[in-house]
Amino acid sequence: MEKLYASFDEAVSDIFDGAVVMVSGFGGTGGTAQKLLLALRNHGAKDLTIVSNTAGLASLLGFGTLPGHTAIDVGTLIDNDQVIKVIASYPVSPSPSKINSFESYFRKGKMELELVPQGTLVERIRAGGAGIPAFFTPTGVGTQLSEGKETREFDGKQHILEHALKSDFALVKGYKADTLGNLTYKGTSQNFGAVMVRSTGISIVEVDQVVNIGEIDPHLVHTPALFVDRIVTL
Amino acid sequence: MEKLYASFDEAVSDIFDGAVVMVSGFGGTGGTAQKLLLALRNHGAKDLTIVSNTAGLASLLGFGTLPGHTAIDVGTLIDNDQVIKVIASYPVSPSPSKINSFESYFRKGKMELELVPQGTLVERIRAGGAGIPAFFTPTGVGTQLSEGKETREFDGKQHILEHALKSDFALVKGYKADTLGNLTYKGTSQNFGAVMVRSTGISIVEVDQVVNIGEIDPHLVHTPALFVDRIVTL
Amino acid sequence: MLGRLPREVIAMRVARELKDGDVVNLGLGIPSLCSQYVPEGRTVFYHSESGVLNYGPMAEEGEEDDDLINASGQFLQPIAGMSFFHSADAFAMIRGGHIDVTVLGALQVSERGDLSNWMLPSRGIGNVGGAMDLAAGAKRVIVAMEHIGRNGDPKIVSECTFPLTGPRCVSLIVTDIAVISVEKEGLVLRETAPGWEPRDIQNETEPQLILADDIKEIAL
Amino acid sequence: MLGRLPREVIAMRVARELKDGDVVNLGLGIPSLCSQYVPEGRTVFYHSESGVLNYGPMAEEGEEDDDLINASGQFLQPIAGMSFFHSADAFAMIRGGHIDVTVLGALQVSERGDLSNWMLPSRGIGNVGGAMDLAAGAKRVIVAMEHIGRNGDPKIVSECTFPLTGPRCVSLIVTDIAVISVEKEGLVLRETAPGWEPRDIQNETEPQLILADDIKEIAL
Repeated sequence: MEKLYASFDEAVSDIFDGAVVMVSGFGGTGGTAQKLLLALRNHGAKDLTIVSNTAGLASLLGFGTLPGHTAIDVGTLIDNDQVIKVIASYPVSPSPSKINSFESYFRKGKMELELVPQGTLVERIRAGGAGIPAFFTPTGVGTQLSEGKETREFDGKQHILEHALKSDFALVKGYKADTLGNLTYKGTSQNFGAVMVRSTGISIVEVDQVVNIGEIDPHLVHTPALFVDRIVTL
Repeated sequence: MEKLYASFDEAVSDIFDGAVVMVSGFGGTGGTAQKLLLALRNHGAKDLTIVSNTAGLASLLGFGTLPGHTAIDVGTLIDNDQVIKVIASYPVSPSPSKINSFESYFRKGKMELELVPQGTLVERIRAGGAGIPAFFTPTGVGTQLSEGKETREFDGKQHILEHALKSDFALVKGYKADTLGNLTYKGTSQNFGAVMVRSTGISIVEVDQVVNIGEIDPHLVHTPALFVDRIVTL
Repeated sequence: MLGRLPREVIAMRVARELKDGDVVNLGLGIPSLCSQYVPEGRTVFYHSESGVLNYGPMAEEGEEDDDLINASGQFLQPIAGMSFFHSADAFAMIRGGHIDVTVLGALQVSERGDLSNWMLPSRGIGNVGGAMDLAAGAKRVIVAMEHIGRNGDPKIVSECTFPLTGPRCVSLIVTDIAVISVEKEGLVLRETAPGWEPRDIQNETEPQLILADDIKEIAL
Repeated sequence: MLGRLPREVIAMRVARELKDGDVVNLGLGIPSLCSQYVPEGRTVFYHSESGVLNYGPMAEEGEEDDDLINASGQFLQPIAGMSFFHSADAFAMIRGGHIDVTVLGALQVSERGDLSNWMLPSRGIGNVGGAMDLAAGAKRVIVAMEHIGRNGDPKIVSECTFPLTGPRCVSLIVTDIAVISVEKEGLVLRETAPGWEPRDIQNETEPQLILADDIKEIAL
């Protein structure tokens, strides 16, 4: 029942080799669980499959990163040779002249990529947490990302069948949590994290602040406590 | 651009005969747009298809209604002979000895019913607003409510295909709105309304209070302004 | 005539099944009583389809708020640590496997754990509500009910004759005379009400019961 | 040599397409400039995939907040009337048809309105981001781009040779020399940059352009 963990290291200590790990964040430092990612790098679990919007933009390019700050993101795990596959919508640097670690590994044939349109990616994660094994979507129809996928017409428009996405762990950045696990996020940092906590075996949430039960307005809870397994803060 | 309407009557004046109308609320008075329902009764549009969790429990049985209060709900429209079809999860009185107007009409063959499990009902509404034309769900498999539906196995478990649900209008009860249409709800009164505003042609929202832009914390907005077409308050 | 356990005692026995930290959804009737009997030292979070997690007891007279109800339309007390959400999220929790235990009433439960609880065929129309979602989505479905119907018919049957809520979903049946678990090999009689012999319980049960090696008297 | 309109002017022309009350999603590059040129008296709500509706201009230096970014990772200013939401809701808005207009950059647009804007085949890998969702879900897709590529190749082509973002999704193309609408019968040249004759524009366009009856000079 106790969800509050004493350290980031302890909170990630059972992430096993070969695990599927969802990583929150849009790509910048906001909404990215940087201390949990650092702990996972130190922990060293290998052969991870990462589900994440990007495959390392902040650590390389400063995407969404405050001037003068260094960022920890999925790139940190890739640099440390812990990742074998990435499921993402925005895996590489927008500039072909400044490539990220993911792309280097990919070019060497040492990394698998499942490229997914951003809205399909998050809807697949949402489906994984909502007991919906598959759904039809118009996104990607007629493109190379729909190759081999089942197609069906609804209302005169083609759609493709997409499948739910789940994970063993999710590393998520929140803003404030109470000790039961009720969670709020700040600004645009709900993004993928608020969905990933729902579709994972164990959700591990890094927050700026842990407060007493009752200190979060029940109308303001973005993630109800049942989706949160572990909470850790500095 | 102006979303604020001067009267309940004006806000529902273009609801046409034969329209599909979603009605918010779990079944009690909380979350039910009672003044809009009354205006629609007075307006008199006929042959309506109603999408709603119940088909009139508060007005008959006092379900979720404060002691000593009378309730306006879908039953009010049915009593006035405006409804030809109901899509609901909880259409009749739990007590066979005290039947609601819906059931009387139904028994006379004057009313069509599409009975849908509650979670499937709201997921179909959510899908309608999210551009998902159809999805697979485990709910209802092996029951009479899945008869004739496409079945498919995922992860060794049977699922059925369910289709999105949309409407011409939604009558929704909120708590507070700003003049842009940002909306909050109180307590358990988000229920169906917060989903219906997303999947309807025109959403009409009855609120307790209209506030200035900026008075609702952007983290607390339950329904972003783009889902709200009309706002009306006493 | 052998004594039957009152509804409160059925609820007490079911409450023992709830573990610390469980997220629990309670149906109408006997199930709704369970929350009063959770053993001390265990914290249970109640979920309602109306869009609330971790709600308090029923509201006192004069304190009712129609914006704070459960799925039966009853008024709840607010408590610290609650959260509110819309119905799509409420049912994503159920369908997505985030509810540890649901306790439901039943009209019939079959030998295989099939559940019928939403419609009396004689009425020809019924309320499905959230029952099918709970039957399909909750990690564990416990049925709490009287062992036989008012007319004396067994409610634990070889094959449900009433419309199904869900096939093979029930894992435990707690009645006013017995505790029976649904296993691959069939229904296993685990506990009996004081004074009741297994054969007495079999007499009120349509399918053949398998007797557990260590049948006990129902304890609270 | 004929003069080409600067990026800012392309953005100004696109901005004229935005109506009062429109919900608008702006892509990277020229599209992102449009917000500065919305005609007075019109209120436009900006949506970003990062999870915000109705955001303010770019943040000033020293005022950046990494919890308030757009889909390009740029820092935004807060404004009254904003709202925040998670990515599943952000894309439900897009896919569900709640975005009135999206303005996107393009590598190629075909005669039928097919759009290619996410991958250069020469690189062999690309970022799809939210582009396919916007192409499939927004009510109206406007492309804002230079008329020809840096190497002089036409970007308005008979058939896209680069990987598609979406088929038949573009309705208007605004470039540095022309405004072209995509119609059932083909591409219709509506407006030209000052000094440009239709034949000059045709020279830089692969498919045959249909000339509108009332071709005008691009006005702002």
